[in-house]
Amino acid sequence: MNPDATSISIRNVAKTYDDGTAALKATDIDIKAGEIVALLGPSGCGKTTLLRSIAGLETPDVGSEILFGNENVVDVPSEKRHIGMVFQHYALFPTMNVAANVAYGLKVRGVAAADRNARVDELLEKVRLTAFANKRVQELSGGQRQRVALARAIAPRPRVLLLDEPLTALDAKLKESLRDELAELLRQFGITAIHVTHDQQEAMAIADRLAVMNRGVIEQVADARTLYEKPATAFVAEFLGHINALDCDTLKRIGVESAADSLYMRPEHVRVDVQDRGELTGQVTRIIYQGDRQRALIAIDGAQLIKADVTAAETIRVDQRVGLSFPRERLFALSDKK
Amino acid sequence: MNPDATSISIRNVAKTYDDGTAALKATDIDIKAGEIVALLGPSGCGKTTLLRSIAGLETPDVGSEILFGNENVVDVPSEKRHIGMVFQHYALFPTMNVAANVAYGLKVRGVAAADRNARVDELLEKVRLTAFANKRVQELSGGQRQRVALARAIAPRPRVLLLDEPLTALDAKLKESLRDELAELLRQFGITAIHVTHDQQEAMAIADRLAVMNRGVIEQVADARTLYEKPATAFVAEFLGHINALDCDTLKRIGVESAADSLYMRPEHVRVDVQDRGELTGQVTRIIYQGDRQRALIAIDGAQLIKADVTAAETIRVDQRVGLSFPRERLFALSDKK
Amino acid sequence: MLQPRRLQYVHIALLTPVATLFVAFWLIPAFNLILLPLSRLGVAEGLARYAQVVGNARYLEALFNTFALSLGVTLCTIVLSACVGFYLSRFCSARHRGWLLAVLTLPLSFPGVIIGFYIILLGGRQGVIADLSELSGGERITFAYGFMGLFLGYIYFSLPRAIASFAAASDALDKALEEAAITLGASRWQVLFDVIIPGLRETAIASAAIVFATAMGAFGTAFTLSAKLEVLPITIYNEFTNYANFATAAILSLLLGAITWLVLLVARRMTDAKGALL
Amino acid sequence: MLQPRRLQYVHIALLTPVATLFVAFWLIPAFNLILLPLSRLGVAEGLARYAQVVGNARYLEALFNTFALSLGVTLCTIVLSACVGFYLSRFCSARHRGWLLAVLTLPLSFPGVIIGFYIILLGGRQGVIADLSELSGGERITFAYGFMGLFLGYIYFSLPRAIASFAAASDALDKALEEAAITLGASRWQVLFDVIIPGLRETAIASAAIVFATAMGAFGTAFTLSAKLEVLPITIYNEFTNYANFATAAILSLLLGAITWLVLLVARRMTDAKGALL
Repeated sequence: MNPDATSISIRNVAKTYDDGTAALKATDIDIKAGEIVALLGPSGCGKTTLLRSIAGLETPDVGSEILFGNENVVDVPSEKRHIGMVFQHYALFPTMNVAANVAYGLKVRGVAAADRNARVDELLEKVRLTAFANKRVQELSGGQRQRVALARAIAPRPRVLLLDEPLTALDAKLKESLRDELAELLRQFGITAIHVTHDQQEAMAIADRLAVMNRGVIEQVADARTLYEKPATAFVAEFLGHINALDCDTLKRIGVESAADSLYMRPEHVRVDVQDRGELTGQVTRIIYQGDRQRALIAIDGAQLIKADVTAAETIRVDQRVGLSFPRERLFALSDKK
Repeated sequence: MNPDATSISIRNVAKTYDDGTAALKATDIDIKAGEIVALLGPSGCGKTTLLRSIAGLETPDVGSEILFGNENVVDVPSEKRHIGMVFQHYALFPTMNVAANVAYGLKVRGVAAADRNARVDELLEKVRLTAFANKRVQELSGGQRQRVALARAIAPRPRVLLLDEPLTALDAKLKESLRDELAELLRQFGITAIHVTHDQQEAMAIADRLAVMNRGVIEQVADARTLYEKPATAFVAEFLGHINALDCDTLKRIGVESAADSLYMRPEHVRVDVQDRGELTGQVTRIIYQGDRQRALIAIDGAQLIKADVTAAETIRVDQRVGLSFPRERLFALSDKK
Repeated sequence: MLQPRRLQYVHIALLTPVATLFVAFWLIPAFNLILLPLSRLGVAEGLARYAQVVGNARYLEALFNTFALSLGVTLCTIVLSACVGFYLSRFCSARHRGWLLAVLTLPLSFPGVIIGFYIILLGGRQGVIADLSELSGGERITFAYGFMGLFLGYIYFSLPRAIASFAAASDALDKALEEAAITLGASRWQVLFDVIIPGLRETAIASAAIVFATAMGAFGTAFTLSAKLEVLPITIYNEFTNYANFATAAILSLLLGAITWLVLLVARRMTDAKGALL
Repeated sequence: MLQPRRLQYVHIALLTPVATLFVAFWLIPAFNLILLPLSRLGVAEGLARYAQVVGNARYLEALFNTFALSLGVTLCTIVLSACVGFYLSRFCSARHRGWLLAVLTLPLSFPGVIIGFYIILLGGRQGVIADLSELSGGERITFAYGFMGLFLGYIYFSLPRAIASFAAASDALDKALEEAAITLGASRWQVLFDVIIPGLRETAIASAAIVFATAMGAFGTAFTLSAKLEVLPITIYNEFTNYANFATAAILSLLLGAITWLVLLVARRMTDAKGALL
């Protein structure tokens, strides 16, 4: 692990705007040194506010504590927090070339030119942009720019790296490849990192743990598997992947008794039988081929619509009658209802 | 099917810019009346140029033919082609309210106010925005705006609907839900539709057939299953989902002889055995939990890196030694190499 | 963004010129002008003078002339420069356009007084038009010294910046809106009236306000040309210089300033422009 | 975007005013001015006059005065208005700022000649400063009629638009660049010099060019204040009106126009501004 990396403790951090709206309600979260945590949620959920409060670019409400190791930095100005930040739209300095951008954080700290150049060379090599050192940033593609921005943020060996939707501005396929590269680089650097995104795939691919946020509140913090398999709230369940909410009526018909109004099951756990055998029968209304599987929408006779995944090889047609079974061990309840 | 829908034949459509760069090389494609076709590819592949040529917003090279039914519209001005278009950034008229936006195409065609209002009401109901009829477009969210844009494009009953990255500007989760709604609505309207996107998930979810484009050329046109299972080129194989390219060395070690330099296999078809049995053995370097499965990166001893999918339930750890098998029926060759 | 909390020094460093400017350039002059009639003439007579000036037919006529002239120039400038600006933005290659703008903004390089002389050379008593009209058998036509001369002179120096503003605004129009209208079946004229003109509305208001204000205060051109048509800046000049009538000059200045300022204020309220043009 | 191919009518409708403007407002005046000395004095003497004027010490001094004054005003205006504009953009709530801008642009509402009078009222022989300096036991200080008076007057009418331009440009700065610099450890001054000032560079050049051009051609203020310092617009006026020396006036106009136009041209080349500010 990187010796510069710090643990971070967020205590009671909240942000209320002057007009009284709470962008972020009192929030606590602990991040270990070297850990990569994603703040995941839809627009307006408060994830960016939390990140910017950690960065010192937003002033949280009185009483908020942000601990870097043991030091409360809430009153430390941003430029003295020793952080690195990567922005959605790159925010590279347009008047400087690639190397000067990467060197900037070292220059303002008064690092000698020779050391600066060595560090810049090292980082440009890491992000595979050595050949671009003297290019103007305007000549680079989006993916290249974001790699420069990452190198620039990492160059001064910050205590924590903050990433604000770093891949959102990129094309789907490019996003995927840069996502893997970013995950790899962050692990190489061994740096504590907080990564804001609205994309659950991206969060799962990059982060060690995910904090799912909604309406200014962290609903659950856990690793991807726990979030997916044991979601605390319907929001978390719905935000990571898809769910079927089985209503009372459906539950009664499959003979399940439950104190909750509904129980949940993920589409890949619903068993579909093309021979029309199962606990319930229904009619296929739509099939979406997804390459490695098919997502079927099935209308249970006289009742609700169920999403179910079948293998890509299964022959299933729209309007076909199929049987559905709901393995009991895959049914789960939630404390909170949306 | 919608009686207004038309078939479209693209014949020899190309676009060369004044500076000699070919944005689109001579292209042919046939679209049936009522069919939904996606033009799929990375930025700069020519997909938008093709769409805009069909819309009449771009003038293709001399010799290009664009047939709506039997009519060659290549010299017909855009406003007389009777098309509907949906733009990436909505392009709603900021000086008009929601209803006036939807009514605009009817108004310029001189449709009487009563008929116009009836049609606007019908469409706002379809896109679930009846309550927003008198709102200013600035008050709407991104998803709502794009639904207004869709209603506006559909209102004058166009012969073809052209969608230019309609979901790209939206959040990941919102994109997913609007994607399903859009797919549903397009089928209800029964309209011929051409949908440009760089997102293969989106294309698979919405379109009947996909035309995968690269560097100004359509590499393959087919339904999603054919593209995924029988890709014509490495580019297509890579763009829809992921592939492993097994090199000569690896092929020799598993005893496969091939005329091609490499054969391909998708990650979900590679069999992983955690008990270390298989044709080859390797070490797990990284695991990405993806909810309904886990993607493992496995370094074959002394050779290449293989991507393989295992079920979410499988217990597999980084650094674990595993066995790999390559079912022969899943290996495929490609004519073209990237 | 730089946070106020952490930029106290910058804040204070910046506040000093702001405060100085405000006091020196606004507060003192405004009070000075308002109080001048009272201090020069005594309170009673000063107030009486206020009433006199506002009721004086000659002054009111000069004010009306100035206002009508400015209004006409504004309307004409906006229509012309909207056409030219839009044309430059859409139908000129970047190369041509740079040169055309450089050429069209040439009048910015000449003081108003030179423009006045030019109008005299063109339409004065010994002007080109007079010679030509006589040669072709008619009377010697002169137009330099009245409404027409002022009108042309004012338009000449108003056009360049208005054209540049409209060219920039036309560049900034969202092309997708026009494309949306076209694909919905709108003719070119419908696109023009439904999309382009509403899109240029803010620029038109802002430019109009600036042109109006400039025309209201134009002196150099007026000084050379206003032999037959009295405009207020000249009246003020005469009161001050020729009759040393400081109190009247101050009151007329206030009147002219107030009207112009009001127009600027209304225009600013009508646009969302954050000071870019106004 | 509207395609030229399909907008022939609009194209032609727009081309007419463009062509008319170009001929009427540029081609004819330019040739007229250039040829005037030759047509009035004959070719030989006309050319000789060109040489005479360019070599005349008094004219050159007036030109130098005008140039030095304009340059000083430009530098001072840019520094002040950059501070004020940035301040308005960053530290003023939208409400306050609307009012502040309305107030600061008040000078736009006054003709140059009124500004000239105001300077006389302030720093003239019977001015406030003279009275005050006498009362406090010193000499009667007057500064209205020389360099200082012109300098203040010019600054007064140059500031408002420059401030508005800088406020708009400060709004348009990408805040993420400043945040990037801050998170990289830059102090407030480093942010100012490395990010904000480079970001306002284009606005500074464009504003400077406009201020310079306006100062070069200022007439109303100069006319009331240039008793002790001759500036070129006044020289031209005198040649034309008092001595009816049309040929000399035309040559001096060309000289003044050419210098100003050159400055505008260079500024336009130095910026990517597509006519927004220039």
